[in-house]
Amino acid sequence: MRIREVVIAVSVALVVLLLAYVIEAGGLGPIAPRELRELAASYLVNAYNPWNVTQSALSLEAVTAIVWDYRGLDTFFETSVLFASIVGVSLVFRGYRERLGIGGRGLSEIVKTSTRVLLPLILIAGVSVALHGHLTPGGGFQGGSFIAVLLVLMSIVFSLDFVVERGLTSGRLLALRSVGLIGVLATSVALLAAGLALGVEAYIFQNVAREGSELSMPQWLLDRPTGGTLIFFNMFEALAVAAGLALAFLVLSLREEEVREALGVGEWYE
Amino acid sequence: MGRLLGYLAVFAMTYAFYVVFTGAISVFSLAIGALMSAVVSVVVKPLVIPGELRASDLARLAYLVAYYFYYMAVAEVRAHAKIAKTVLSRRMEISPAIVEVPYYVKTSYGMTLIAGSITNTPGTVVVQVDTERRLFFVHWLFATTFEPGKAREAISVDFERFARRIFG
Amino acid sequence: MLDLALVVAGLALIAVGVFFDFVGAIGLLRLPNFFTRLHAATAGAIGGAVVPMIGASLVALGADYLGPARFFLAGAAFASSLLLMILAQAGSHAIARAAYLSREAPREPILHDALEEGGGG
Amino acid sequence: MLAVGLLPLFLMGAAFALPALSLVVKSPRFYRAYATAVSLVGLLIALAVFLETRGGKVVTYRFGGFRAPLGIVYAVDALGAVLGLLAAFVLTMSIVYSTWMVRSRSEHLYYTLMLSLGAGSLGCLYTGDVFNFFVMLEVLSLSAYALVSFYRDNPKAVEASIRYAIVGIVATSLYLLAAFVLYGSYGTLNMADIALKARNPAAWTPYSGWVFGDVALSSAIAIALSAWTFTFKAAVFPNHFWLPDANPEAPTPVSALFVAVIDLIGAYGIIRFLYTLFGEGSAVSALRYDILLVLHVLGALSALVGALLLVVQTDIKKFVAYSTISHMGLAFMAATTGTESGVSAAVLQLISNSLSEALLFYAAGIAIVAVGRSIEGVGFLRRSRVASVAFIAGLLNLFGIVPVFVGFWSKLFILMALLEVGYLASAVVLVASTGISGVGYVKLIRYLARSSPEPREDPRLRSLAAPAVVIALVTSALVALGVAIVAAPEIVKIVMEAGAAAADYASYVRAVVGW
Amino acid sequence: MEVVPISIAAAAALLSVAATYLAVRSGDLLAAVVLSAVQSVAYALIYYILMAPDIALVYIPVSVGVLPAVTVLLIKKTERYEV
Amino acid sequence: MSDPVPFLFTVVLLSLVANIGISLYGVFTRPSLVKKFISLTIFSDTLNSFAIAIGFRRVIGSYPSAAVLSSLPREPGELSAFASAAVDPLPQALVLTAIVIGLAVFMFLAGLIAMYYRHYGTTRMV
Amino acid sequence: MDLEPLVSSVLAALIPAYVASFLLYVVRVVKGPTIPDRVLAVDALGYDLAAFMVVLSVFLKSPFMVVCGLALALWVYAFDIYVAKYLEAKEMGG
Repeated sequence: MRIREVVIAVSVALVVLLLAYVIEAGGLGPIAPRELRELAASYLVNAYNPWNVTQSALSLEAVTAIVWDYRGLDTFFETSVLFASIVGVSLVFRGYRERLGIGGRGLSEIVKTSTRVLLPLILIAGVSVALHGHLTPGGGFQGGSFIAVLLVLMSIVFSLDFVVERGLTSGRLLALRSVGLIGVLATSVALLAAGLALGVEAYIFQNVAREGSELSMPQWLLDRPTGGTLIFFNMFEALAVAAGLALAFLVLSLREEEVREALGVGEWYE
Repeated sequence: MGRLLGYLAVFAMTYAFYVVFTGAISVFSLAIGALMSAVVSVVVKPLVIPGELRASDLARLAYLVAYYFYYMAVAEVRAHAKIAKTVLSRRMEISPAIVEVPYYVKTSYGMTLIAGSITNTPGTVVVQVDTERRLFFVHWLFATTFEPGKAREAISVDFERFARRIFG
Repeated sequence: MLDLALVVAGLALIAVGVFFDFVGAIGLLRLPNFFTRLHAATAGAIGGAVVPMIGASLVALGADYLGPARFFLAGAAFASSLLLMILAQAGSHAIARAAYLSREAPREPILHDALEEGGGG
Repeated sequence: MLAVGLLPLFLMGAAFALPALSLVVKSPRFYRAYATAVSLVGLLIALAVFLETRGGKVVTYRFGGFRAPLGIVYAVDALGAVLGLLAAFVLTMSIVYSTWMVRSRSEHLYYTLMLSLGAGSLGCLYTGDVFNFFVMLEVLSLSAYALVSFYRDNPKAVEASIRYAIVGIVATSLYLLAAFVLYGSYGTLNMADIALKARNPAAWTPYSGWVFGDVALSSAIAIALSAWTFTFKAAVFPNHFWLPDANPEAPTPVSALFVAVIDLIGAYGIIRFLYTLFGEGSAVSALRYDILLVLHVLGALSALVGALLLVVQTDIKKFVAYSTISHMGLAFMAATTGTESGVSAAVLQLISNSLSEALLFYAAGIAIVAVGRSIEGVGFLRRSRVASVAFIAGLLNLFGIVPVFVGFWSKLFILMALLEVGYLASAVVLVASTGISGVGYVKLIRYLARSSPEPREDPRLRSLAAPAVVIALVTSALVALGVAIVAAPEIVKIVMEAGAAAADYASYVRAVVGW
Repeated sequence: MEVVPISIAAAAALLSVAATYLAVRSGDLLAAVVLSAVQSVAYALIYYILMAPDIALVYIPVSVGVLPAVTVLLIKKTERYEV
Repeated sequence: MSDPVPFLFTVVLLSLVANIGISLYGVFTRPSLVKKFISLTIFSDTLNSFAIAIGFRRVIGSYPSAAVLSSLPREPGELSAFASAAVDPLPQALVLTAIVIGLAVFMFLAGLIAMYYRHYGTTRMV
Repeated sequence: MDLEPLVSSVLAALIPAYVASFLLYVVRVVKGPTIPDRVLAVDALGYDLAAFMVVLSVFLKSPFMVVCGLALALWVYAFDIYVAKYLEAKEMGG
């Protein structure tokens, strides 16, 4: 095996040297440049631009604007990678059933009580990060992962039994995640459907009025812009991510007794 | 009534945290926050406040603010000065020991407040808690006594006075 | 004037935080075993993190050159400091208890171990 | 055109809905019918897209209504449309076949992953954006990893899936790095924009402006990194190991998708990158011939290695896997000649290879259910006339000496393309690998003539209607293609169009960024 | 003005190299997880200094919150020491 | 040396490149699957950091700002001022996508590794 | 009075001290010797880095960055809990 290691080390070193050379020779442009790529400038100028609505996402935050509007397709399929991964995990562990009474006392009383106090605070922080995604840094995935880690933390601090007893079963998480995903899907084709119904031109992932299509999502809520579809995307994505990650972790952290029950139950080979 | 009060308390805590956290000055933020805090409080209330709540319980929470100032201004300063002096001295004079410290509050929130206060002052850390015999096992860096009663005098008696007023 | 007072007080608190960071770091290096190091880490967490957060929040309240978003900064910093008070104690306690129960870390030097004798579960 | 944009989204949306539906409807029949219906609709849309692109048209769809470098644009030329139609066809066939073959308590999850695999592969073929290609590649790969481990009670399946996943993650990450490098120097992610600026570094396009860094250097490293990914996906020689590992452990319809669709994506990526993006006259033209030559040698090696290893296999699934490696090597040899006729020959070879390898899996699947994966089991196929005829047809097509099949013509075109540029050694490799693999095919036909071990009892064997339909359809597609090449040169025109479209960057760029 | 933050980023980057090296070399997988957490924290600081708050916000939960949970879970379910 | 910033930035970039090498080495040579897993996470994180570093830029006279408008602009001039002071948002958006994709893949890989251990009783895989 | 130079210069003087103490924390992470020691050091490092991020957001005049500090503090705590649970319990879900 020594030869294999040497070969690997040499090829890895070659890749590294090549990359270093490209960086040093300015293949990626000057290092720490003063000017901006023109495309980036277009995004920055257009992310919130009420004077040129057809190119704008009407979001104060450029990253969220790109993530959910200019490159909404990427993000949609990114969500579906997460979806496929969770489907894959439940496929690998299929046949499991969460059972109560296997035991587990969780951590000490002090940690439990502290986590109880933290619970609403982290939840509201996550929701706030998600729903202000078009105004301040953050967005659906960030908020959703806040909530997901909270659920992971709960299942570790209080034990799985406790969480499942309080109604956080995999069935419910699956339902919640489906609501989120279908919400994302519905938001992405909402204006297209409206356009088809009204017989006018419209695009998939359309947000506000574009060239050749006058349809638009509501742009203001009270005294702040909503970024059209962005607030809906953020909301549903947060739901889908939180429920999905929690579901995957729940399945992964099944106790051995539960998993062994699911294994070897005579699935057909070949 | 008691249940509703519980929801209200959770809502108030959540919403207050939200307003401070977002520094909300727009109607949009305040409205969304109110809505979402309501949803959150409905979801988590059974976990945060399992039982019922009386109006007088809420009034006692005002002591929490007073306690915060006392704690930050007095207890922490004293403990920090001591640990800084020890760590930066040439030969560190420490006498580590794990001592029993009894407590007499009844609720788990009161217990956690005391334990948290003990742990958060450098020099004492709660290693283990026995909720049946109502004992903390405290790792004490500058142990002067191994006797439970005296250790309580030295470590937690001030915290407990406040904790009993706040959480009973 | 109030602005200046707030900013100076905030900066002073931040400086205190730096000092306790150092205390925490040096204590973490010098103290002999895990349980004694816990105390230094607490000093690092409370004195080194909570205090400068409050300080930054005061500075932000005073520094009007930051624009209207400074309320956001001040609020979030203060909220973080409050949360950190809860987090730090729970985290220290959890890791101390785990280290004690799993016998992962050596307990010596220790003068008296009530937990061993009292047999707390 | 709306259909282009809707197709991957439609498949993925259908996949989203299936686990949600499974909470309500618990019947496996429903899942099967649902997946079949969805994939049939997908096939129809892909057909519509294909018809739309006839005559060298490039069909585009602007997501969100944004113009090219600002938003993501799907741009489908003849190449993408032909391969997309092929992928959709094989996907549909595999799903129909699965309704007969796959029996599990979690069939809805299986079909969900099948649909997302389809969405990923079609997205790869249709997209006109370098980064979106990465995302779709991950959709495709993750579904593939999960499907390999479908029989998770089989330790080998889990192990194969882990091996495939670990190397696959590294491979796709390298593609990601290539995408970042391209953005760093070109300042854009749109394929057409990059293709334009690789030819003409002084070009200015709306929104993305001028190039930012040293284009030649970064293009070279981007090609090097992405070529690694594509050779991995296409199972070409140094990166071929995953296919014989993963393929046998996956359910048979998934194996068919592996050899027919995932390989296709790898070859498509190479063609797209080396002809449309960095074709002749581009920033890397000095290096391009070296890169092509290296890939050509790898293709030749893989053709030989695949053919040699194929002969000694005793596992029917591994046999087909090595046969795929050999034929993908041939396709690579054709695709790296640097000529349009070479690319056309490669496309024809991809079509022939995908259909016939999938057909071999579909036919052998019946024997695998009845007897097992041993090569002796193919004797069982004599009990079903359709299956045995189809099996022989598939083998002859791969062998490529009978002019009724498309396999003959594809090899002939490859030979012509090789001779056109004077690669005599490669032509010898082509003939040699055909000869060597022919030994294996003849061996397999002889096993077909012998009697098989005693079949086991399996309720699935009572009705063979679904697989028979699938097999008949694929066989007739093979024969129809082969006959059409002789009878109506129309079909050759389609392939030539695809080859021309790959190299015709000008109309691609014009359609997308309007330069 | 910009020297101060960028030199912090450079320090964090060097730190992350050390942490990565030790994490890859360490035979105790749990120690490797802790060291990779140090690497994650260093990267989070780099993201912060390169003015990517969104990335820091998504990276910290993922890389300090979820992935260590999964890895520690894996180590608990399998074995702690790399042979 | 008049301007230390490019040098410091080069240090950052080269450290990231070194991390790519170290983690790739870990992926391919360490026998334990869990160690491969950890190395893979580091590898993908490093690629993402690389992209963020590509998107950084400098501004004369001050430090660049994040790609967030702090208040609603009242005239078009504010937008161009914003564009002249903010960092590149596109790599951040791409990296956001890439991080989530990485997380998804690693979740699934973790499930597979747990299943592997149940079958074989070890996490070694050569 | 102009506050900006005052704040900037004082913070610029304090920041190197912060970085130095972080490096000292890392020494403890590397030295170990036991897992709780390492975790404790990561813990303290994380909290202080969270505070440092808050301070930096004042220094860099970008108020929106402050949320990162909160996130870091929260998830370093979560990391603590994971390792504590690992050491203490038989199963992570128990």
